Amino acid sequence: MTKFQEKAQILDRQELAAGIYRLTLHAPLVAGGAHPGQFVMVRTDDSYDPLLRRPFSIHQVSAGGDLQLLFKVVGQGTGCLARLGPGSRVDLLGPLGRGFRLQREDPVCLVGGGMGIAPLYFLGKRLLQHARLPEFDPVLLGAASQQELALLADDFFGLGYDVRTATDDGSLGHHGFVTDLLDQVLPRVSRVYVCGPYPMMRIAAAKCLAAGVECEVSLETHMACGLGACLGCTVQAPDGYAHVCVQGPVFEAGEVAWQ
Amino acid sequence: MTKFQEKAQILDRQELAAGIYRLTLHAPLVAGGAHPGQFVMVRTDDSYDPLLRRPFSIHQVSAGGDLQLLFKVVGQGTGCLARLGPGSRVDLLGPLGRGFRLQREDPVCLVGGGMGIAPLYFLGKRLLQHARLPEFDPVLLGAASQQELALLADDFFGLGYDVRTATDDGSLGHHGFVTDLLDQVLPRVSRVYVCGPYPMMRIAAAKCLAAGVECEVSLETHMACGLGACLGCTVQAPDGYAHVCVQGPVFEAGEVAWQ
Amino acid sequence: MTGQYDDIDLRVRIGPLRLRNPVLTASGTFGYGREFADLVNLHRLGGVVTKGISLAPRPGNPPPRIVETACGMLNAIGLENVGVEEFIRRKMVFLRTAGTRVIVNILGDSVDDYARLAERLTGVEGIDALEVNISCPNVRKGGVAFGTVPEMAAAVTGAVRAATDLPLIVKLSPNVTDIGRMAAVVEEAGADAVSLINTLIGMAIDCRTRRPRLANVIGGLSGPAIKPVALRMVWQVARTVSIPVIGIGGISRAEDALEFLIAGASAIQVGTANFYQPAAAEEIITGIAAFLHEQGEHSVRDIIGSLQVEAG
Amino acid sequence: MTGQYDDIDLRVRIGPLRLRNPVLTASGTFGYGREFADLVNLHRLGGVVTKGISLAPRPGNPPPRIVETACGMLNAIGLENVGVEEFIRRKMVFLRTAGTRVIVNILGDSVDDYARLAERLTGVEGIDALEVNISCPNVRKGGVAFGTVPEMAAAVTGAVRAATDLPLIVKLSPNVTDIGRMAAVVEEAGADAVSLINTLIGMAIDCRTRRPRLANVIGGLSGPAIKPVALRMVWQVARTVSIPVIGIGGISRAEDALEFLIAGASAIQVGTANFYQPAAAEEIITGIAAFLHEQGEHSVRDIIGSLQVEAG
Ligand SMILES: Cc1cc2nc3c(=O)[nH]c(=O)nc-3n(C[C@H](O)[C@H](O)[C@H](O)COP(=O)(O)OP(=O)(O)OC[C@H]3O[C@@H](n4cnc5c(N)ncnc54)[C@H](O)[C@@H]3O)c2cc1C
Ligand SMILES: Cc1cc2nc3c(=O)[nH]c(=O)nc-3n(C[C@H](O)[C@H](O)[C@H](O)COP(=O)(O)OP(=O)(O)OC[C@H]3O[C@@H](n4cnc5c(N)ncnc54)[C@H](O)[C@@H]3O)c2cc1C
Ligand SMILES: Cc1cc2nc3c(=O)[nH]c(=O)nc-3n(C[C@H](O)[C@H](O)[C@H](O)COP(=O)(O)O)c2cc1C
Ligand SMILES: Cc1cc2nc3c(=O)[nH]c(=O)nc-3n(C[C@H](O)[C@H](O)[C@H](O)COP(=O)(O)O)c2cc1C
Ligand code: FES
Ligand code: FES
Repeated sequence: MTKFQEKAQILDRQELAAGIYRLTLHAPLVAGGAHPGQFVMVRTDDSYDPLLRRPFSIHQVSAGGDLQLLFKVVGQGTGCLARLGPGSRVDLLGPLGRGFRLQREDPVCLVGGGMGIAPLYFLGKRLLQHARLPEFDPVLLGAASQQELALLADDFFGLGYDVRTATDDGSLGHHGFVTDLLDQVLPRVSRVYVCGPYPMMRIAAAKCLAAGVECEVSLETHMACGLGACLGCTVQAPDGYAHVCVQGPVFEAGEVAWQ
Repeated sequence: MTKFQEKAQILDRQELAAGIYRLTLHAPLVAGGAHPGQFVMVRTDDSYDPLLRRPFSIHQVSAGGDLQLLFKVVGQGTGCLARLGPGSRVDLLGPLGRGFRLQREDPVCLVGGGMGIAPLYFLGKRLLQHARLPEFDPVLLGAASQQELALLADDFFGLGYDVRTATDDGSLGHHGFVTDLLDQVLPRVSRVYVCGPYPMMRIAAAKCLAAGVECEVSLETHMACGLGACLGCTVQAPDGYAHVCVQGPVFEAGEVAWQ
Repeated sequence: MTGQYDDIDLRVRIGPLRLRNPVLTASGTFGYGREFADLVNLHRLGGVVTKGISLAPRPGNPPPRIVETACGMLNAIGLENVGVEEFIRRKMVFLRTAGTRVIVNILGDSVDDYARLAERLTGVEGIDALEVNISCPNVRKGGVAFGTVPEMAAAVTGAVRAATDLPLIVKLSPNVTDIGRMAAVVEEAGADAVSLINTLIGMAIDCRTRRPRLANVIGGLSGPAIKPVALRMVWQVARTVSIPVIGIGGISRAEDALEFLIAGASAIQVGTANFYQPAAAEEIITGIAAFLHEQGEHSVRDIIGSLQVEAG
Repeated sequence: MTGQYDDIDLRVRIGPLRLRNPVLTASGTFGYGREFADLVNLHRLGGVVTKGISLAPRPGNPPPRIVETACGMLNAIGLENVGVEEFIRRKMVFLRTAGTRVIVNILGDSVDDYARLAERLTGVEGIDALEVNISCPNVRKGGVAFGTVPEMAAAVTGAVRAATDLPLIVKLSPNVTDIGRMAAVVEEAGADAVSLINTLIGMAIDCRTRRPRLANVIGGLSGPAIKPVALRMVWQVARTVSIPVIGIGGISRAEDALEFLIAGASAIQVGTANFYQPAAAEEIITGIAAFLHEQGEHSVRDIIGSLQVEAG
């Protein structure tokens, strides 16, 4: 898995909901070798404030070398990124980290919360390459409201998945946690892929463990390099520390010391 | 002369020549009290890199509260400013400093080099309010090339001034220094206003002194505050130091210890 | 007066000095107050610390005196000031009417200079406290800064203490191995409070000309770049001394100020931010009140030193 | 090899160590080299300084370990490393083939640790020099950093000197009152060169939780924010000692590197910049050559220490 540094041109910027953007970039080197669950480190310009690159999951890649990011504006770095329009360039490092293990047979379940949905779409598309029957694979998606979720849910419908939704305000699908939806599907699947807020992943991991179903989670930590050099992106593992950028971001749920 | 801090909206951005921009801002508070030769301190966003505001002369103001800046991209701060389009906002402090003394009678001469032309246009317009005959006032403008100068020269033609030009490459007007043009007009004027590169102002000041003509120059120094607080914008004066942001930027040529 | 947050009590005490709120402006970054009168409601501030004053007027260093650096700036103003007599005669006239506390920052070349300045300023109407800048070179000791040698710092503090009954704040230099020690010795010598940090010593070079960018070669680094160092030192000092601590260094917005208060500062000073954002001090006052309101606190005093550090 | 600037001689000597060019990567910011192999032509670098190595492997500090600050970052990695045996067995295999100089950064809890590390690493194929990190706490002296007490710094340097004939670089801590003095004592104790600066001690607080942002409370500040301080210290040290000086601190582009060389550094290290711009070190090498070419210089050695300071 070779890593590249690539100046990528922004081809399109779509505002999916207030403060949530989907950027399409032309980045053939990074896109070429990318695997679902991997991420990129992004730098928007030469300013030293903010100084560090920002990590984003790869949302999807196209055969033509395009790559999409799905992100929410939460601070300075995401704010800068959101201001860039088509024609601007950003500097990417990637593809980075260890992604999801692709399950070739048996039904799987994808569970995404908020921006955690980003890598799952790439996963959902790539899984289809293995002659699966997506209508037997539940995709559980959660977000704050219908407004944040509707377009993303449509994407998975479009791939043929069995999509179920949950929102905090009840404006779309189940009124409550997306993990509430897990109970009814767990008996039918052999592996669950989870990406979202930490508490959501912890609940999902616990439910999978109880049901004896394999579970993979994608963790977030603050990262300076994304390359395994700074040793800053540590999380507690059962036997010591793990470095999310190289040993993850995707871990088997049992590799994480949940807090 | 009250100073204001004002969030000004960019109404228009015009690229006059490669890297030279004219921005039109709506800034009624700053524009309202502005006097030719005064300047504003500009901040483009909340980033700390670059940290300090950048000083720019007021290029002209309109009765409706619009204000123009004319600037050249030379580094990070001017680069940021040039990237902003209509609708963006910049933060202004102004109007700052001591401007030109308006000569109500007798012919005057305006001498501008490069971006030093910026404040002279405001001066040129304001002088007309005093029932002058601009065709007897020579305006000597210099720049690197025709490309940089032509549009600016047209503006002064438009006001009715006796415009003469000089370019470094000879592509417009006199092939050489704009100060070369001063000799023939000095006998006919009683005051010369100069703004441009330091060596040009030094030559102009010396020629005026020799001819016994009053001369005002507009100095540039690095400024942190523009308000007389940091004491960073010092220049050598005959009797000690002067602070450009409050005692200037416009000085009588004799108030400067030329080096 | 904090507008919509009138229920929030922002008052703090710096030893004998009572402040309306914990937000002061730092010496050398707010002139003599008047420079900002058009832009800032001075009566809203906790107080103003004046540009450093010496016995005789000083012209300062030759230009260039300032350079911008990454998220910071270097200055080598050279302590230009109008001198104590002119200060009292001219600058105090305006400051007295500004409706805010006035803290006069003083500097000297010798212990005796400091003592004479303190004596001269004591009893002048409208002066609420003195802040002693000990980052200046001691000309009697080969130009070593008072603030880098514990004995010299103690000597200056003691001499000023003997010369005045005004509240006495000693402003520490960060260019030392052990800031806690420096704070402890000035506390011992009679300071009512310490303020920190003054600027870090830095330098910048123009590669093309191969000359220093400051005529003085070295200068003082200030601005957001130094905030992490300042905050660490404030935390360290607040744990060491029992007098109040005033935090300074890169404070630009309410969150920055709150970090210092939580670390143990009883008040803060806004410095370089006054240049790039004249509204900073006022915005910080409002922002602190808003934060307290949001957190269900009623008094700023309840968050001072509230940092929670895991045991061990 | 500098491509279009083949006429430019970039070679420098750090005491007995000869470098192809003056650009090294700094300890802790370039892993063990391999992490950057896809992105950087390692054989173009002057050399690689490894992550700090201790006798036994260390797990490092609990998370969070890093925080971004204005134009900088704080880290409290806690010196996580694989330990000297694993380093020799595993990490050196790759480094030996990387086609660049390998400088091993070492750290210990006691003078004896340092000596044993130096002994163990001496004679290992492919190691070109040692860099001694003296910013670590001396556990025998209540955790005071070796690098802040002249006698302790001298003791470590002397012990390592006695244990190895490898070129010996001592890396100084900037958290001291008198950096010139520290450099002088390690020179006297046998160092072949000094490198500086290590990180400044800093801190950051999350106001909402009122907790430190680093689990370790304090951490090391690095990045462009600290460049002015680093440059000043390099200049000061270069005027004090006669051994070569290696400049470190916020170097991100060729102009930064040139400032340090002109101030008197014989080489420089690129640290935090490797994170946000992995191409930085290579771009700096090309940029230095381009600058020399443009200025009509033939050798980088001609600009080292060429700062022109006005007399007086
Ligand atoms: C492997 C990985 C993949 C990610 N994928 C996505 C994605 O696809 N879409 C998306 O919207 N977000 C994603 N994130 C989170 C995203 O990186 C943060 O939202 C972003 O860094 C915030 O930067 P900021 O400057 O806007 O916020 P600020 O809060 O101003 O950032 C300050 C600092 O904290 C760090 N930081 C803040 N929040 C996070 C966070 N949640 N995770 C890691 N670092 C953080 C920043 O990188 C920066 O160093 C991912 C994070 C990781 C680690
Ligand atoms: C009173 C005054 C009026 C001015 N009016 C104009 C104008 O109308 N149009 C125009 O194009 N320029 C004008 N300038 C110059 C303009 O301020 C600088 O070109 C600008 O600050 C450069 O910023 P930068 O970040 O792009 O360049 P950088 O070189 O990256 O700036 C680095 C630092 O140096 C300072 N600096 C660099 N060049 C100058 C300079 N020539 N004068 C002052 N500070 C400088 C910057 O403010 C900044 O602090 C004026 C300067 C002054 C003092
Ligand atoms: C231009 C300038 C002038 C200063 N002059 C003084 C001074 O006269 N006396 C003093 O004690 N501190 C002086 N300082 C230091 C500031 O008061 C403050 O301690 C320092 O700048 C750090 O705070 P900041 O990062 O918020 O600016 C000066 C700082 C600057 C930037
Ligand atoms: C994440 C990180 C880890 C570091 N680890 C070490 C180390 O193990 N040993 C050491 O001597 N210096 C270490 N340093 C300090 C750097 O080598 C360098 O001296 C410092 O960061 C200043 O340079 P910079 O501003 O270019 O990063 C580390 C720095 C960072 C940012
Ligand atoms: S982000 Fe640097 S090691 Fe993981
Ligand atoms: S720019 Fe600050 S005093 Fe003139």
